[in-house]
Amino acid sequence: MNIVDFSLQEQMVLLIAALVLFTSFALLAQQRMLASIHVFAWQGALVAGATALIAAVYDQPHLYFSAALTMALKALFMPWMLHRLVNRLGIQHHVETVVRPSLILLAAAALVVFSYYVALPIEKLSLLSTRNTIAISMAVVLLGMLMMVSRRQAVSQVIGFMSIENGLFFAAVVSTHGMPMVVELGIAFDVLVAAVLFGVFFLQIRDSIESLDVDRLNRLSETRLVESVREAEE
Amino acid sequence: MAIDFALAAVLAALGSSLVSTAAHKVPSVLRYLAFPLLAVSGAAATVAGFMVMGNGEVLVTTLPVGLPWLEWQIRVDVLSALFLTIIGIVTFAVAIFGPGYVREYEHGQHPLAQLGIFTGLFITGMLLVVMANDAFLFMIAWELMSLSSYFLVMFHHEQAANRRAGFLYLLMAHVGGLAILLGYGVLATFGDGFSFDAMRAAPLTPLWASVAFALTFVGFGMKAGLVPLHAWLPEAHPVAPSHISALMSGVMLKVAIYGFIRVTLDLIGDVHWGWGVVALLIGSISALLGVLYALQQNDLKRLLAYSSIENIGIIFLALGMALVFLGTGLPKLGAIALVAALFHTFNHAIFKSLLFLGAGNIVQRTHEQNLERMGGLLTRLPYTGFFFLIGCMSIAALPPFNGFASEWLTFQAALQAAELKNGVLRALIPFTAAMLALTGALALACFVKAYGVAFLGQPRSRRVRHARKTAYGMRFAQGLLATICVLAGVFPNVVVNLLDTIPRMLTGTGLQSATTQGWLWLTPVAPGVASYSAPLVLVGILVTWLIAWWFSHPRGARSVRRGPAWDCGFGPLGPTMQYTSTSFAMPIRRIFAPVWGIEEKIERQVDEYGLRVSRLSHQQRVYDRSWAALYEPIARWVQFAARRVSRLQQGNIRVYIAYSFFTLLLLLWVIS
Amino acid sequence: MTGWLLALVQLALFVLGAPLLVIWVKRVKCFLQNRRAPSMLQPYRDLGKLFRKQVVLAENASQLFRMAPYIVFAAMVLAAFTVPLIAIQLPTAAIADMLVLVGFLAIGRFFITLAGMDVGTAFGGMGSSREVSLSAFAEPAMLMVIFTLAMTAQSTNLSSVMQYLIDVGLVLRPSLMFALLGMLLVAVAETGRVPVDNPATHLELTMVHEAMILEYSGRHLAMMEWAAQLKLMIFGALVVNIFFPWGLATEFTLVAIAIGIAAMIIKLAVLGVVLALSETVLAKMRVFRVPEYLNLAFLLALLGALSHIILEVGV
Amino acid sequence: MNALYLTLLLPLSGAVLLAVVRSPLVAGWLNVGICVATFSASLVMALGVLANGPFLTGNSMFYIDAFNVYLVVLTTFVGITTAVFSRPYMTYVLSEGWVKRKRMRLYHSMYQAFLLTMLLALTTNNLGILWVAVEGATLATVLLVSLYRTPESVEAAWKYFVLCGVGIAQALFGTVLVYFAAAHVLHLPETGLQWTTLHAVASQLDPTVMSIAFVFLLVGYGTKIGLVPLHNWLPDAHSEGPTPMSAVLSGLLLNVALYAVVRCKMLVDPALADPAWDNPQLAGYLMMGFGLLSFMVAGLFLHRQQDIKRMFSYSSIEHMGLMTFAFGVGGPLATFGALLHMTVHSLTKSAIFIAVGHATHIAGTQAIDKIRGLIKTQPAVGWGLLLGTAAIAGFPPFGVFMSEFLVLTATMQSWPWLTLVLLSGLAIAFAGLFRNIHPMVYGAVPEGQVPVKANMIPVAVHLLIVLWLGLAIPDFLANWFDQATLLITGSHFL
Repeated sequence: MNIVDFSLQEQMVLLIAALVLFTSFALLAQQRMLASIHVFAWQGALVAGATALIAAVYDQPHLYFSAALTMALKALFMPWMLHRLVNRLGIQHHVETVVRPSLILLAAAALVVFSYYVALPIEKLSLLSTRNTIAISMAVVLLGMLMMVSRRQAVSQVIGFMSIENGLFFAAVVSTHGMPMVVELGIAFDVLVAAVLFGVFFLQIRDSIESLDVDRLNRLSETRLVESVREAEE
Repeated sequence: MAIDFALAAVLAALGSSLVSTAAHKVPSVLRYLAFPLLAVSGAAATVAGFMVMGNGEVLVTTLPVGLPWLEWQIRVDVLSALFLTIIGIVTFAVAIFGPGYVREYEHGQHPLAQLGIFTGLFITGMLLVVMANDAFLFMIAWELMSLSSYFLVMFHHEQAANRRAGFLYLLMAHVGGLAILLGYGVLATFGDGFSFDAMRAAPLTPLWASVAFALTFVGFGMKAGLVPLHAWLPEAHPVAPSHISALMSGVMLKVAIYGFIRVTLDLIGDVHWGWGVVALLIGSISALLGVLYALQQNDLKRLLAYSSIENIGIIFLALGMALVFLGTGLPKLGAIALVAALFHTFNHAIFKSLLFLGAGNIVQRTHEQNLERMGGLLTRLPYTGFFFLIGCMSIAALPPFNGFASEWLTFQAALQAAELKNGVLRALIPFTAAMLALTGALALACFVKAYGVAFLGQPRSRRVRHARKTAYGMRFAQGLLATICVLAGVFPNVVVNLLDTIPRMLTGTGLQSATTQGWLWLTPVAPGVASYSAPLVLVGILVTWLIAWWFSHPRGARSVRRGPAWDCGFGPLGPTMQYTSTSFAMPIRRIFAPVWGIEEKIERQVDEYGLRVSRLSHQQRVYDRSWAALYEPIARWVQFAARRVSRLQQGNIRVYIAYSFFTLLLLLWVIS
Repeated sequence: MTGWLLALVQLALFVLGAPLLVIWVKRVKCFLQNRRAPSMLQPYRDLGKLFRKQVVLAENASQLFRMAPYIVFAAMVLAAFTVPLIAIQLPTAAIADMLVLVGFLAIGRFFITLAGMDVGTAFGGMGSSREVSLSAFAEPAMLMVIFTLAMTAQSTNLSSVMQYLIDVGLVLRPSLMFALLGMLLVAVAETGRVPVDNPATHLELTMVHEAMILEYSGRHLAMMEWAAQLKLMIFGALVVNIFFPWGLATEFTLVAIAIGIAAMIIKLAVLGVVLALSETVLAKMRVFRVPEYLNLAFLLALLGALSHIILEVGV
Repeated sequence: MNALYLTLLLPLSGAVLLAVVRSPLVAGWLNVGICVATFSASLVMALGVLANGPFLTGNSMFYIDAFNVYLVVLTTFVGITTAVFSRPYMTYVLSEGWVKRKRMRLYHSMYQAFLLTMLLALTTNNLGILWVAVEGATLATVLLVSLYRTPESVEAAWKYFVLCGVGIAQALFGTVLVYFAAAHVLHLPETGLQWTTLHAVASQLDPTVMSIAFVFLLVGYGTKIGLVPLHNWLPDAHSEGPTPMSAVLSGLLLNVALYAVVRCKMLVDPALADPAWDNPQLAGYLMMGFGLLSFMVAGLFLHRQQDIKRMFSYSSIEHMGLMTFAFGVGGPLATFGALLHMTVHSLTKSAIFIAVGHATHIAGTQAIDKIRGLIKTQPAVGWGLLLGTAAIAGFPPFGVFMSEFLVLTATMQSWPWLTLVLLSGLAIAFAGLFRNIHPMVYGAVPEGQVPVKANMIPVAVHLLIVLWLGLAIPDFLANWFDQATLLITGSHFL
């Protein structure tokens, strides 16, 4: 069916989906630390909004709760925590140089097409108006991974990781009206702990290699190990 | 009844390994408890074997362990019985020999407990292999045998060379075991089930039958030490304590033979003559190369180990003939060849153990393993010298000893090749027989060298000069085996009668006319065709000897005067003037030069005029070509692959994430 | 009974006649080389002298050294037992076939080589080393010859083979021709004659057989020498009686046996002349040329076997 | 039922309790005690299952059947032995000053938390909770990997954390998709993640969604299993963390991840069986592919190791690969073998890691070429290591041989030519293991290497059990395996 046949709220859901996708692109393109944290916060907010909207449209009361949860976690707590960390680590003005940004954006676009192509057979059986959102959320997940691959900054990697989680939440919400409550709670708990642990690790990494450049975390490598031993032998 | 004896043997062996656990507290427990138990086990196994071979029955039972749907199945038929007997006799001899041998280990840091435990397990494994009636128990027993013998090889693990040998041995044993496992897998797949009875019933397509044969041939051949899979054998056998070497060379290789016969002739059943050709060729090559390498060894135990390869080759040659005959529908001739093979298996077990025990005796008395440092031992260890001589004569196939009898049978089988339809086979078999003849002659050269250099001449080192007399147990063990050599050689009919039951069971036909002429005459094919009377030969030799001695010996006056050796007027003699082991083998080394990899280094210092050679040193290393040919390439390939693979993990987390990213994409693309 | 008696007579002929063959060859050679020859009884005199003399043993000679001569001699006598000289189908023939004959020769070789190494002189070791190396080639060749015969006559039993050849009469078999040539070469090598070895010299570079028995004296030496002569006789008898079996007595009548003896003497005499001729015209070859020579023998024997398989029996 | 709750509550309370206990010694003993209690609870529960079959409880929140009951017992058991080992070992670590007392609290508390997550993952009936638990396992252990705070350990922990996080996120996406598929079949979505419910309706689930879901689930949990090429975190985490951690990681975590995958496969297979779908074997093929790849690659990695713990972690990858392959092959024989292999592998491997811990303690290093002559220095440790390696290398009469035997035969029946690959892989892996183990246990002792106070009882117990399983599988275990086989493949084996 066509978008014009949808009710206004449904159209809004689709619109939000598009915005979420856009924020992922923005995250990919964004090279300034603080800015990307803010974008991430917006993404979280959008996911929360979508949840609330779904709750309203298909009146699923428990979704309100998870919307609140998402809002609190993804849009407020985590950005705030990252913010604090970034300040503490003194990298708030850090600008990351991504190699061939245009190429990456091109790849990102290709990924969107790909995930649409993958999800195409699914939508046949989708009862909901929000069927293509599966493709969108899959794309968000993949874009998050792409971001993790392309960024050397530990913090931006974490942001990528979190945006993957956003994608998951979004998928769960818009395609299936949310998971059972207990699962939601469990996931939220995990995410929370993860966020804290990330904070811990930033400090640990910082202590061990005086930087957050993950490319310098390469002590443990098969090739390295062998070479070192060969040196020892010589 | 017999099966009780067989199980009792297993239990006794297990018990011996159990009591040995106390040996690290009380070393003497090995001598007073463990070895006697082994003797009991050996005796029981021998009794069981003879009982079953005597009345040709088939005994079956199951033990309440194993897989839930497949308990351990035990089956003792005449084939198992023969090998039970072999294991039993040698184990008995070793158990008698052992106490005297390990006594010296009791002082010092040697882990005696380890020795005792794994000796017991080793024998348990071998006994169970020949008694197993399902692939699962077979494999367990088989690997138990390999693993425990590996630990025994590692008994002297201080030297790096021994460690290398042990590693190689374990690796080869494991690979061989896997090949056998796969072979059984084929049979089990077709015969739904791991029990041998199911496998016997398995309807195999010729292709899969050949696959199974190939796998088992490789697996058992690897254990038996067929060229080119033999490289581990001369490394591993010599480094174990000598009585263990005797068990490994004398018995363990035979267990491999057993497995081969069991699978090809019993489980697969209908054989194809092509397999016979393979076995024939590989066997003759192994025999020839084995003896050639043996001839070049200066380490007595290495020499014996290589000669084991030779004899295994001979056995497989005979087995190959048997397969050819059976595969071309000549069961009578197949029976002759099979009996010859089994007879030689038995003989080799006996005299090779005898020789290894003798070598062990020397090693223990002189702490020398190198022929170049021995000499003149006959006057110092007369008993060992005498028994070792008998062993040498048997292995060199001299009438009327047992080695000759079996090789004679092999030749007789080969000479019946004329009955084959296929002209190529008719030409091939006499040719392999000629290879066998060459092997025999070289074996004689080899053991003349071994005996002459070790026992005759003058001692080449101080330790050897002061060799002391041996413990009675060790003497007795050697004497026992030597007696068996003579008896089996002089009364081959008895042995052949016992062995005859095996082809009867496997193929339904036996030797009709082997012993029709009575106990005195051995006529495998027909009296007119060929006959051999070992007893008369022995009597003849003795009588002529006596007559000659009686006539020539002067009465009364002192007929013998001792004096310095004449030596064409050179002299006085020094031990360094003798022919060494290396120089003795030189002509043959020169003739067959391409067979070995030879590194020779000659340094000469001449005086200032360059006329007189003041100092001359000659170093030479003879190494096995199979290394460069087969083993190193494989090792290199694995190293190369490992190096390539290790690039996969070069430490950058982003690359890792990329891996999982692209894996995901790939899979998604694949499924949609 | 007569059979056993005849066997003993034949054995006696073998043992006592062996020196004659040697001296006969020697005399022919002398005649060919215009030298004065020793009398026909010379070898007997030598043996008798040796038997009377006292034995001088090296200090470190072991028991094996003293036993060896008797064992070697006994082995040769047994070998002689199994080779038909004047008659076939003797009861003794069944004791051992051609393979066992080879075995007897091997016993002799085994002990003579060990004896050579016993005292521990360089010469002895050298002789033994060479002996075993050369025989390692001679033996397979001989066995190939035997295979050829055995496959022709369907038996490895000497007298059966000869019986068969007599029965079928003269058939021109390429296999037998090759076998004969191979056998001749092997016989020369095994009996230590020129060009393989030279019984007449004690040059350390060349000698094989003599080097091994250097340390022997008295009756031991006599035994060794006699055994060597016996060996020559055995090979002679093998060659002539296998390839020219005519005249052998097949039934035990006086006439037949008389014919058998006469035929044997003539055949051996001819062989002796051939041997003497060859030794006169040929020169002793270097030790390491001998393997090539023996390879030739092996090749001939192999050709014999193959030509039998290919040419003489249809597939 | 109560036994089940006890099994879960004990480690939970333990985690809380140990977080506050200050003295490491007390904590160590408490740790052991709680583990013993948990084990006995799980034993009671197992007996219950044995008596009256699988049960569903906690308004169908927990489900115990033949497949997970023995894994639960196994988990608690390995928990005990490792705790027994960790008590003296961690005091040694403490005395070396590698960790501070404060972190010991973290260690013990997290140890219990880890066990909790394992047990939760095994016993839950809800795919979502399963995911939560597996993720929780990562969170519980990640701080332990970096316990020593060396640069390497921090790096290892970071990789562990991020890679597993990403992986597990994909698994969540897969779970969402499963839920999505379920939502169209059964219309009360609250139960839409309950395994039992899903399994009942599995054949109606939409194949397309399920296939995509399975890809995400496989890649996700496969990261935890350590399937090549998703395995990269595993050697680092094993080699840099404290040895008891390596033992439980190798012995338990990998098993649980594999368990998760198999549970999902049990849902996917019926779904794909629907005639409209062209490739019903898809899940099996994917698992076979991953398994074989991991098996071969890990075997090659073994040849280039310098760190003993790293080496054995690769051996774990190899064996997990073999199990994945076996489950992928499917069929009663292969599945039975795989189930058996899960048991014997986790027992043997944890035993090996315990022995390795003592060995590294003796030699004072993890570098393979520094460890020498163990058998002479301390025969117990040397033999433990040697026999353990022999067992893991698949030598009879140890149980690993039996399971490999079954798997090989199964492969022989369905994929004859793959057996050659498997065999060459086994040989390569074998050579790789022993070429390194050999010089470590044998040979002369380097000076200054002295015996230490080592408690080898856990190793002995493990190896004895493995030996026992190799000689004779007890009937009740065989029956559990058989029922599990029935669940997974739909046909009995025995």
